Amino acid sequence: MEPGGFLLVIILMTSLVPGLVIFFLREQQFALRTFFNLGGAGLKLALIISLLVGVYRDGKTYSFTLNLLPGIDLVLAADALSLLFATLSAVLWLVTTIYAIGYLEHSPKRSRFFGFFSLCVSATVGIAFSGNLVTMLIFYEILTLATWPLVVHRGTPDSFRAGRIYLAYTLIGGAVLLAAVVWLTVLAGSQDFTAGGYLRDLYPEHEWALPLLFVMFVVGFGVKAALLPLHSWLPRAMVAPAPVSALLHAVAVVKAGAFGIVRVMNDVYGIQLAADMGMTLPLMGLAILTVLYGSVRALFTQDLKRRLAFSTVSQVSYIIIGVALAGPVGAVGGLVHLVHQGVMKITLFFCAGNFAETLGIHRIEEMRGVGRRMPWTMAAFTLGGLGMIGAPPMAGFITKWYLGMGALEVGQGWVIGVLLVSSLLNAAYFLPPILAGWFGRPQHHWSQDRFRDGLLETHWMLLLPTLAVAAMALGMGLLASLSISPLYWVTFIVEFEYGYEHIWRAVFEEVDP
Amino acid sequence: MPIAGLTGGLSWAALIVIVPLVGALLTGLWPRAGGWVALVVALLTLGTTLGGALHVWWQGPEIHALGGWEAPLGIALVLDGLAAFMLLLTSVVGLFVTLYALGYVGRQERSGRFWVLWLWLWAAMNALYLSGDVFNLYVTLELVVLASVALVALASGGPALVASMRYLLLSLLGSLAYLMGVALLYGAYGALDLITLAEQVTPGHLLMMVAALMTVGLMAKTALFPLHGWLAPGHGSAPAAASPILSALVVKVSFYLMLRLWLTLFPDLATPALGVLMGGLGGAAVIWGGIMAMAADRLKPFVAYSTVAQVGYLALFFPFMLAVPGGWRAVVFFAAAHACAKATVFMAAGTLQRAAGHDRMSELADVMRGRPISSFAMGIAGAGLVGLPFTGGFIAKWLLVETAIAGDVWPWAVVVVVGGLLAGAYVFRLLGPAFLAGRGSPGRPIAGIMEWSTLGMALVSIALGFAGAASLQLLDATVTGPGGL
Amino acid sequence: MSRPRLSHVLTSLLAGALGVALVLILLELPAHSGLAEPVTEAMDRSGVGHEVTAVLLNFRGYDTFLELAVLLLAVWVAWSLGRQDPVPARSVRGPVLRGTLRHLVPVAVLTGGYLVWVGASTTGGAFQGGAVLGAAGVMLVLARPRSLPRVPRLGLRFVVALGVLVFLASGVGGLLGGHGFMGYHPDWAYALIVAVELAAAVSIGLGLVLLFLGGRVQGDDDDH
Amino acid sequence: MITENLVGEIYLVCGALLFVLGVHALVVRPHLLVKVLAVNIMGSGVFMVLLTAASGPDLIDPVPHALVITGIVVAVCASAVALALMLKVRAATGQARLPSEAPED
Amino acid sequence: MSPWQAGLLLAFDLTLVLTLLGVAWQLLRGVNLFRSVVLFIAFGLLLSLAWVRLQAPDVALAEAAIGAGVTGALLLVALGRLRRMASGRHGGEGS
Repeated sequence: MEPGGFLLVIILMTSLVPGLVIFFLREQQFALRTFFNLGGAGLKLALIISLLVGVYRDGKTYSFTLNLLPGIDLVLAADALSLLFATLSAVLWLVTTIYAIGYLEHSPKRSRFFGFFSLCVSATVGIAFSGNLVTMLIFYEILTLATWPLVVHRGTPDSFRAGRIYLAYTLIGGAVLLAAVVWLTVLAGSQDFTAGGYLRDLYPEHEWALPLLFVMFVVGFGVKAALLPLHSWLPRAMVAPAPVSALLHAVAVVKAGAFGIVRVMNDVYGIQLAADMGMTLPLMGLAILTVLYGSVRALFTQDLKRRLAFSTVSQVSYIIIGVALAGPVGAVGGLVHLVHQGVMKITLFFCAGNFAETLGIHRIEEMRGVGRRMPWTMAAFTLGGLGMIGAPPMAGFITKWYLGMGALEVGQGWVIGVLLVSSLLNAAYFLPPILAGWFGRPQHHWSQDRFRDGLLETHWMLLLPTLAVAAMALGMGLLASLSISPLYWVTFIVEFEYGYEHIWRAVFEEVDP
Repeated sequence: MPIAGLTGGLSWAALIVIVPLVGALLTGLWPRAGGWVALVVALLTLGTTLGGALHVWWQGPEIHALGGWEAPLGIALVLDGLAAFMLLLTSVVGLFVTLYALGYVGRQERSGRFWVLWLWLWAAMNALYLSGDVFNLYVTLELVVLASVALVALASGGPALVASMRYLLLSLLGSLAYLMGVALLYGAYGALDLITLAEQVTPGHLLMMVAALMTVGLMAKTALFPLHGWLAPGHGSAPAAASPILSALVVKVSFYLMLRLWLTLFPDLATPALGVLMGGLGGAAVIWGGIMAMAADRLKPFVAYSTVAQVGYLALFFPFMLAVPGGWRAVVFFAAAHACAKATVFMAAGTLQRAAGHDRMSELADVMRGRPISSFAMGIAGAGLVGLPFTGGFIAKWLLVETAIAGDVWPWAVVVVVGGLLAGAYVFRLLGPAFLAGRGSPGRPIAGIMEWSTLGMALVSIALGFAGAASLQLLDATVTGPGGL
Repeated sequence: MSRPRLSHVLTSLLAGALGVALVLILLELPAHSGLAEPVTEAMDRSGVGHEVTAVLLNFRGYDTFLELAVLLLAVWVAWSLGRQDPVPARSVRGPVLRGTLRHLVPVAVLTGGYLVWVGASTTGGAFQGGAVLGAAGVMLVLARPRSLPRVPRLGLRFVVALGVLVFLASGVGGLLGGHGFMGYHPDWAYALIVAVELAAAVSIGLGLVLLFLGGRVQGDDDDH
Repeated sequence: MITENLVGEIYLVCGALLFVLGVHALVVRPHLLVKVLAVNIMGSGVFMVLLTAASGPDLIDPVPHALVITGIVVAVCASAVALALMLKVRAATGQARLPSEAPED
Repeated sequence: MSPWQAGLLLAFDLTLVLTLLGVAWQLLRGVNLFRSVVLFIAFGLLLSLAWVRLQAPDVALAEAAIGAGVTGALLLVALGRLRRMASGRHGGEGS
């Protein structure tokens, strides 16, 4: 174990320890709780930045190993992909924490909420830093455990129904995943994630077991990624408070599933082997179905948060499409969407939360004229919505561009058609609320109207995070060519994965003439 | 396997028997000081057990010929990996239960009885784990039965008494079936020492009969399906400080004995058909217990049915024994993980019951919200029962599934995974109400130590999640028959 | 029991099958002398002349020790089960019976003591002696239920545990003296065994009486 | 010699049958007192097998004798506890039977 | 040992064994509890006779004193208490 490995443990602890402490705080200890929340979030971000510096500038490697069972280790490691996901989590956690403090002001059970909230982030960061499948499985299950209390946080029968469904899906998914991981460990031993996979040599010997395992992995991770037949927990989970929805959709649960599929494709099987087994095309087909299905359902949903949820179902599968294209350019598109979708979707959810908290707006038709009362939030919503549609220069455009190029590169041009259709659908369900918000005739009175007295249109702890993530969503699109952009980073990952020296230049020139 | 003999001088094995025994005698003489004696004894027992386990770890098994009379004439205490592991488990759970009971029975009238019975039970369990003689095992088994029956019967009221009567009769039937096996063994081989017998036994009708008598007898005591009927009413209606002992530890005693016998005397009798039969019974227990737990409406019977289900996994050692060398270790580790989790759940359930004044599950939500420490501990333990990570339950589940797949008996992996899901369903039912909206009320006053000891027990089950490798290594130092499983 | 139940018929069939199998297997048992030879060889180091006593108190003393523990535990279990009705409801009347008892009890005590004493060299021993003592005690109880001398609770608990205590002390002494737990120094073996046997007989006798009484003795409680 | 073996076999068979009789009665008979008797009969059967099985042709093996004496004391203790418990059950439930085996009348 | 002596002993053994089994069977029928208990005491005494035949006088002594004597007394007193409970509260228990 490198001496730097403890840095990874400490990064995990920065959310775990505050989480555990917060559980035991009394409701009234607002200042202390906020201190732990923000302190943990800030510290985690700072440590991850120092980690980034260490990895990229000084070329250090970080890994931490703890023996659990003979031959089976808990491995934490920082590679480019894990840093991408970890950074995303850390940034969005900080923002969401601020938002949640504002959102939950005066509501009961805040200690419990923030405790599980922190556990949830620890689990997500754990997934990001997992160095092998066993570790990933462990944090994946912890994530299930930590998010359930958040889903049922309101404690209403409705939220309980949602929680039961969520638990049923994720526990079954977790069980399938456990079986798959154990089986693979029996076949191949517990190996660390390796760029290009480590199963190639085993394939001739286990011709049917490895594809079956692949299916099990897709099912296990697909539950959380809300792949088609396994998606229905997600719209129901919308009963949770807005910050929870935001984090679940943008980072924690959904992305953990997608991230898991990416890991299995890239670092366990390897794209080449997955393609040879004939697994990539069916997976892509499933992802495309999910994209279209989610969009259509979103179109016919009038509840704002549910519409966003179906949008998530659809958007997350872009990531899967990108990876399943099995070509470097497509992979860039898929991976970069991991980040882009996260930032854009969290923007939208924050906006929805602001509308609901400030004016009591829950349905699309209630949004008429909201732009005059809350212009800043509406602007953020517009940016997020346009990004989802894929309009330039938003981040979503980058994704779709790369996905299209990637499809062409591997000779699957028809995928572009799918992207077009899906973009049209996106437009069809995002443009109406945007137009209504700006140009609709405002209602005479909102069902509630809070936070009017101040300078701002709503509580500053709700508004500032929203604007920050909206700005990020815009920036990621505008500044995609800078060397700190997610695109640059993802390209670096894909280069490494595919072993290309110069893909960066080739790809870059294609998109940016 | 090299055996480090240590006949003269001090012996860890002897100390591990003597310490709780002295405690039991002292509490018998001065019952009013029972709590403090028990606490001191618990700490000392943990200390000696740790010493013994470290001895096994570093120097291998210790065999202590009692009175200096070597087997086959004398009786030997055998402290090997398996025994040390079970002893350690007993001491750790025992310590936390003792702390809990200090709060629970503390100032109650006639608390002395509890302490006397509990320390006798503890001494009996230690003696049983260390015994290397088939007849001596019978005597220790009877000690365990009498003490645990009395612990169940401490709760007055028809159901508890009927349950303890049923338990006693079934146990006596089991003990005598076991003793008949001993008689047959002695008649055929003229020895009672386990290791001596292990070298002499030859497969045949007689050995099969012995195995059948002993196994069925011990199955009844372990409450393996379909001989599980006594468990739920017994463990469910016992006093709160006794339930964790019974469910976590006493059930494991007869399981241990069964395992020990199959590892030393009957390894050659294990056939795939037997594995399927016993594993099938175990699987049926997992499903049946899970369903009954889903249907239970009172907290403690609910937890007891969960024990019925989890005991089903113990039966998997039959198929595993055949499939993988050392596969039984997975089951032993599971037993430990279950013991820690189940002790926690029962302790928390006792606290809630006392705080609320009843244990109707549908009306406990207020108290659960009002007692976050107990609820939190129960949550951790619930995760352990389901087999979620960072608890011993996860490692146990991993080991079970791994053994099933590696040994190419994958249907048992399905049983384990499905059982985990069932556990998820009923644990959700247990913990869910705590998250319902509503006020929390702590209910009647509760001694703080009850809640904190419960939390401590829960933390042990997390610690166990990191002790997998060490546990397996300790279990490797187990004296088995020449068949060498 | 007019309608035999299906489960009962099944039980009968199963029990019958078990019986047949047991008999068949038992008849195949080889003839051998078990542990007779090792016992004979070790007799001169056992400290006593009677084989059964040597096995009970020395070679397998640990068994006997735990067995005394079983008896003590059983007394505690009976106590923990709470109070039972006094035995008998009415005291035995009539001068003849009382007179008989008055003479019988000392005889029984003597017999018991004798049995323990000769146990070292021939048939007899702590259990038989203790049982006779117990029988005497039971008769006393039957005759004079209301006029039992009030024994201090601690004393009672002490005497019933005496056998285990003495045995344990001797056993720990063996451990410290390097003869193994439950072992004796060969020179002291005889004395220690007799001491253990006497203590055990007293405890057995009292224990049996207490079991006979069942539950707590009228009018007292261990904690108050 | 033949008779010597035969004597052993007679007692062995008797032990086995006593054991089986006890098992049968323990399961079938509803009254708890009879169940306690059944346990004792079972025990006697086991003791008989134990004593007979090892009585060799010439030497008398004292070990089974010691075991049986121990067993007898253990049995009386178990019986005493069972009887005390039976009385408690009787007091609490009004009958000295296990509920599921309550007689029809 | 002459053949007829051996034969006589064999006959004795057979009779003893058959009596034991018969008594056990009778007492386990549990028709009349008091009769069962008395038969059990008789069984214990017969058993100690069997122990003597099996050359185990120590066991015979223990059996007579403890197995038959003490257990018998325990059974009798338990039966008496049962009957008293029955007459005290209910009607027809303890048949």
